[in-house]
Amino acid sequence: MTFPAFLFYTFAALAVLSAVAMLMNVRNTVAAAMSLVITMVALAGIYVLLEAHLVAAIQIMVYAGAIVVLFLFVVMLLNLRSDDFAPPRQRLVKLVGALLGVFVMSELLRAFGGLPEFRPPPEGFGGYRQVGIALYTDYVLLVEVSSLLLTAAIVGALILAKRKID
Amino acid sequence: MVPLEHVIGLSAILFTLGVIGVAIRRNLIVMLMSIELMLNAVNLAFVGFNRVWPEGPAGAAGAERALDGQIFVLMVITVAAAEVAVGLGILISMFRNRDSVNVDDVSLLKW
Amino acid sequence: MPVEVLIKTVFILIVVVAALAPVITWIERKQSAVMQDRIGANRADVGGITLLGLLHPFADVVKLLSKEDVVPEGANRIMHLVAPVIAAVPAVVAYAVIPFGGVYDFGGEPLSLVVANPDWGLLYIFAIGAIATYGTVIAGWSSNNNWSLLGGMRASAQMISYEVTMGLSVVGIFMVFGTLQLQDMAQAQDTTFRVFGFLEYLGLHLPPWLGRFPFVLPAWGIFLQPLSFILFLTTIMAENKRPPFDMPEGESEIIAGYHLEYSGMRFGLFFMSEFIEVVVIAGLVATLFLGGWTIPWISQEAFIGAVAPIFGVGFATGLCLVVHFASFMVKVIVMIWLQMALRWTLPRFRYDQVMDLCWKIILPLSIANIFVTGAVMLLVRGQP
Amino acid sequence: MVSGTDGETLLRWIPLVPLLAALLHGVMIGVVRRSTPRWAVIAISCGAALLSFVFSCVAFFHLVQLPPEGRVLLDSIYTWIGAGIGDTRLAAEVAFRLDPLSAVMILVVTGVGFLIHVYSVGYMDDDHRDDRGFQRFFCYLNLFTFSMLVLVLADNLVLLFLGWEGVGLCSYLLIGFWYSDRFNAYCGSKAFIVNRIGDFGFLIGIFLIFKAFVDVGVPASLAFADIRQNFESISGLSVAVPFWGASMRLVDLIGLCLFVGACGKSAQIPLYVWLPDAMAGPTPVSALIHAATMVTAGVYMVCRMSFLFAAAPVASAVVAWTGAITALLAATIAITQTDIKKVLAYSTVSQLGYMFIAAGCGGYTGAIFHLVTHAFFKALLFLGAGSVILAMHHEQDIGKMGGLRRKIPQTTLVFGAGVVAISGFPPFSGFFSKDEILVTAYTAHVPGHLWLYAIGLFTAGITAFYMWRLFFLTFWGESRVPAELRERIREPSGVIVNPLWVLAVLALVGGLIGIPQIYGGWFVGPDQASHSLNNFLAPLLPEAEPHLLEHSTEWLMAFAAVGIAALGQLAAYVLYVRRPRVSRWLAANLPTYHRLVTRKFYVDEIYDRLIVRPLVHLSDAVLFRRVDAGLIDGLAVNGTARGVRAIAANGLKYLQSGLTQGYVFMMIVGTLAILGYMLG
Repeated sequence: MTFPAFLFYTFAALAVLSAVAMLMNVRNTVAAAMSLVITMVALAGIYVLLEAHLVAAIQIMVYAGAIVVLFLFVVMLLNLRSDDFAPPRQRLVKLVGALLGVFVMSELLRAFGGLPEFRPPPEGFGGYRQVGIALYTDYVLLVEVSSLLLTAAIVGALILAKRKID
Repeated sequence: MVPLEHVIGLSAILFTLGVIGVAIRRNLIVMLMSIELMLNAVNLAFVGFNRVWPEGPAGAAGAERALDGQIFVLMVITVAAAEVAVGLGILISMFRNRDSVNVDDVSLLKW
Repeated sequence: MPVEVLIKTVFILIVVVAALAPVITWIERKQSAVMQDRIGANRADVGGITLLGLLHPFADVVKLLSKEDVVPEGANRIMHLVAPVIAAVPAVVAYAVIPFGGVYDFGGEPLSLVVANPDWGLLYIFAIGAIATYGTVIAGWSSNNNWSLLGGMRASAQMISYEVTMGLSVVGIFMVFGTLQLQDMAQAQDTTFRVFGFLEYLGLHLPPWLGRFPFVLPAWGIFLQPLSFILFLTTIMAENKRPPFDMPEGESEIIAGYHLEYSGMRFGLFFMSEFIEVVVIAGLVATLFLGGWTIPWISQEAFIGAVAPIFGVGFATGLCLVVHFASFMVKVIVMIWLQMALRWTLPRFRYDQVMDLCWKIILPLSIANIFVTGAVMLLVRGQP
Repeated sequence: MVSGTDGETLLRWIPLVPLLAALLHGVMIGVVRRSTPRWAVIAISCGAALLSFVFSCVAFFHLVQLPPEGRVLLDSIYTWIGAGIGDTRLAAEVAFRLDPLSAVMILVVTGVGFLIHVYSVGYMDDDHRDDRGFQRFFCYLNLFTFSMLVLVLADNLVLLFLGWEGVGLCSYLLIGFWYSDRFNAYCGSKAFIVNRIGDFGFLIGIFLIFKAFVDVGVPASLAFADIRQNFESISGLSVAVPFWGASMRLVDLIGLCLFVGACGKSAQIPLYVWLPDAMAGPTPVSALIHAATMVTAGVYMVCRMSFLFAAAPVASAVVAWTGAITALLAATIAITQTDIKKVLAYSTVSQLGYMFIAAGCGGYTGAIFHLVTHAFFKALLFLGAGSVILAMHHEQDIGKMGGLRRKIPQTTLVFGAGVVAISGFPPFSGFFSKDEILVTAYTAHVPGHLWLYAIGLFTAGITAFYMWRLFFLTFWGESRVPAELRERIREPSGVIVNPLWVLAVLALVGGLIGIPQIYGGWFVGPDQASHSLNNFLAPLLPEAEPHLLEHSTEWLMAFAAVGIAALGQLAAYVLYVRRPRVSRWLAANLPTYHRLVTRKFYVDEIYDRLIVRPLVHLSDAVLFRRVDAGLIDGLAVNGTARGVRAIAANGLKYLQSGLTQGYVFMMIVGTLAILGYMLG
């Protein structure tokens, strides 16, 4: 069990546990958000192990650093206290959900097999330099379009959330 | 280091958890979070597969194509950011109209 | 490999956390006092020796440790306890990337005086900065107090927006040095450049005297990217919620802001994290803009070359190491001094002014800077 | 056929002038809306008629100067229809052709047309209303002249059909001129519909010709010259008749179709019912359209396609026999009619029957000759009847007339000339043209041609009888005019009577242009066999071979025709002047026959019950109610709508519950299904 493998499994366990915590945590939404952060940081760790350094950094900066903070921001803005589970009917849904989950998971797992082994990656793989080059040579259009998307999202959010001062 | 099956397995588990989250929880915020979780699971799968085929499927053109997976992950993150922004916008306007973030309260298909 | 890392980490911890942080508390009090023509803290004494107040930090630490740790009623207990830790850890961890010395070869593999030199060095610091945001947010929210909630909200808004501008403002440096790894940047700043050198590219023949002392500057970030220096400094101080930008504390409006309900050592932790952050900023700015451990005008080879014939190479490298570390510490102290000076000279910003400054002034400026740098580099080197 | 001198731009002006006049009237009525002064209307329309008559004469003289073989003037303006490519290309140009046949026709049309224009100025004058009816009438009249001239001058079948339709339209407009009276409107639409049925057959004929040419691979152009040229190639084709099983020569089929069109237009047996009802229109209309020009269109078309009918014995036989039967039937009905215009209408139908007998027997020149003479005396008779009606202040029933010769002497004289001409007394036109037809019938190769001759002769007798009956009942005997009307009868004004005098002269003299050789045709050359009109038309209708009779039989037949005419006149004189009681006795004890004939053999009623009522029933009850309303609206349109609504109401409604959870659940199930399918 090499050190990276050990690291991977710890991160994996951490991610799964915090994800479950997020689901189960009914009383405190902020706690749920924090567990989401933990999942994301754990995933970032796994990305580093999978030689995706830039992605890991961006994951932390954008996902963990900004998006979940946005969640927290909204939670605080609206001062949402706690949430409770639905009445018994929801129990049924919960049960169905769990069953569903198991089925989905089994379906996904069953589908895999015969995946190739890991091979040492080419030099500088996943580093910011290569990704930068790829981003601005092959995927320039992608970058431009995503900038457009982001602007649209900003405008959308603004309009939705702005108080109607008219 | 770790056989790819495990990485993809983890991604599957996380995805399923996300799906369950969305299915069960009635609080819109948690649902949005679960969606983020699902997106993260997908990102993980992308990175995993990209790690395994650095030169892209069946020797795609040139090395720099090797990073398809990771670039796609960046795009997913962008989309996720946009989605959260709009989602929270909706949430705020919903809260302002219904005074609750519970999804079942907005089942009238109109404000 | 881990052994070497271990030594360096211990070394960093001692130098920065143990030594500098407490000293900074003293510096802050003393400097502001001297600036305002008063004596400043000098009461704390050990057996009558006051050492100009240097003992004050230890007094503080003892005081905080002995204070009772109050958790407000109705607050979310776990969150309340965890918040200061989330705030402090990133500050300390950030130092791992900052090089406090050059790369020396004492036989065998080279010794690089930096704890870790990952490929994406600077991004690591930004990522850590992102995590630090949670400390304040959680603190603000979990202490079940409206003012602290407000403080937390303000802090998170400010930190998020400044994160963006921090990243953008430093892009100029990336372009000039072409790398993200701080150690490489430091080495890149070890040389000098002729101020009017760029005229050559316009086809003018420069007279030889332009190459000598008054017109040759060390290739430091500050000279290559002056605008980037100013912008980065402002954003990183805002990120750290230092005085000109310290709305989250904002004594006058919301009392102590997010750490209102904290007392005892957890309050100490918050303060300690802030001061460690000051040192990190100083180190970072020094490395990026003041050439890190380099000695102005004298590159490492030149130094070793000069000293080696007299005392032998091994000693020369050792001396060089010491001198580099010394120059790095000098720069850090200068930066700390600058930050403290800024604290007591600039009035506090209003909240909307902070946000305006970030989005409407720094952001456009940094983007413009990027374009200008790109253009110049294209002109000068023919390829970005 | 020698291609004539092209670019004779004068031809286009003949039809264009009346068109411009009609357009002007149309604009004044439709756009300007203010009533134009009466003299302006008269000037425009009569001027147009006169101008086009003058142009026709000029063109006629141009034509005559040409050598007999090359007597063709062409004037093509532009390509109207250019469809298809390669050999299936159909190019129908707007092109006018003047050759002897059309020359005769345009002279008749414009000449008689002009006279009728002048007459109608007077006729329409007294009963014109202040609304723009007066101008509207002349607009239609000019439009009619234009269409007739286009029909006659057309260089190809397509343009001819255009004229054909135009004429039909104008007849509808003019018959239903006093549309405020429902019966007039009904008669107008009846005329139009029956004509349309005929046009349907005509169209099929044109299509068959075109298809035949395409099948054979000859470049399909419907110009008469081209058809005549490439005619041999399609004469051999034969086609299987679907129901009959027997195969029939294509040419015969085309001939029959074209003849159906002719029947529609020239009111022959199956489709003649519209003509008597067309009398509902003003009298000048009846004179121009239903005597002189339109009805002759059918005969003209048959003569224009004479090379086709000559090569189609079956079709010609059918033409001849239909003509004969129509002549006989119409004549018998005319005997018992009491309305002055109805009598003349039936006499027109029977005279047309005569023309078709001639055409059927191959005597195309005879047909055209009778057409010309008939145009003169029938127009005269109609206008005469018009002036009688005017005098009697719109009283048309001859039962209420009698002894008018003292009140309106001029009309009596003129009307008498017409009656004499039509009944065929020697020096006048009727005798020559009718005799010509009887000779053709006698010598024709059509099966049963002797019977044709007998019917022709007998009908000539009946014609004389009913014409003289009409004459005696209106002008002779004691006057049965109701008291208050008696004093107010007076001769109509000069504008009406003068054209009558001109027509009377034409009717009497008209016969001279075609005097058979036996009477020493006055401008007959030594070698030409028969009368001038024949050799004038000869180059165009080569199939009309000269008579084979020696002179003695011709003299004999002439005497027989005159004798029977005199017999008819005597019988009419005895019955209606000497002993009016006898006719009443006859009517009394032969009730069934009398009622049968007066009721026009119940033909209208039969048509109505056999065709009209079932058709209406079919279209209304069956087609509309069941198919359109029931099937299409009911099932297809509303049915689907109801179906969709049902599906949505019961099924889809539950899908849109508004519960986000529900949606999520459905999404998951969906993805799972796909996943399962993809991976399974």
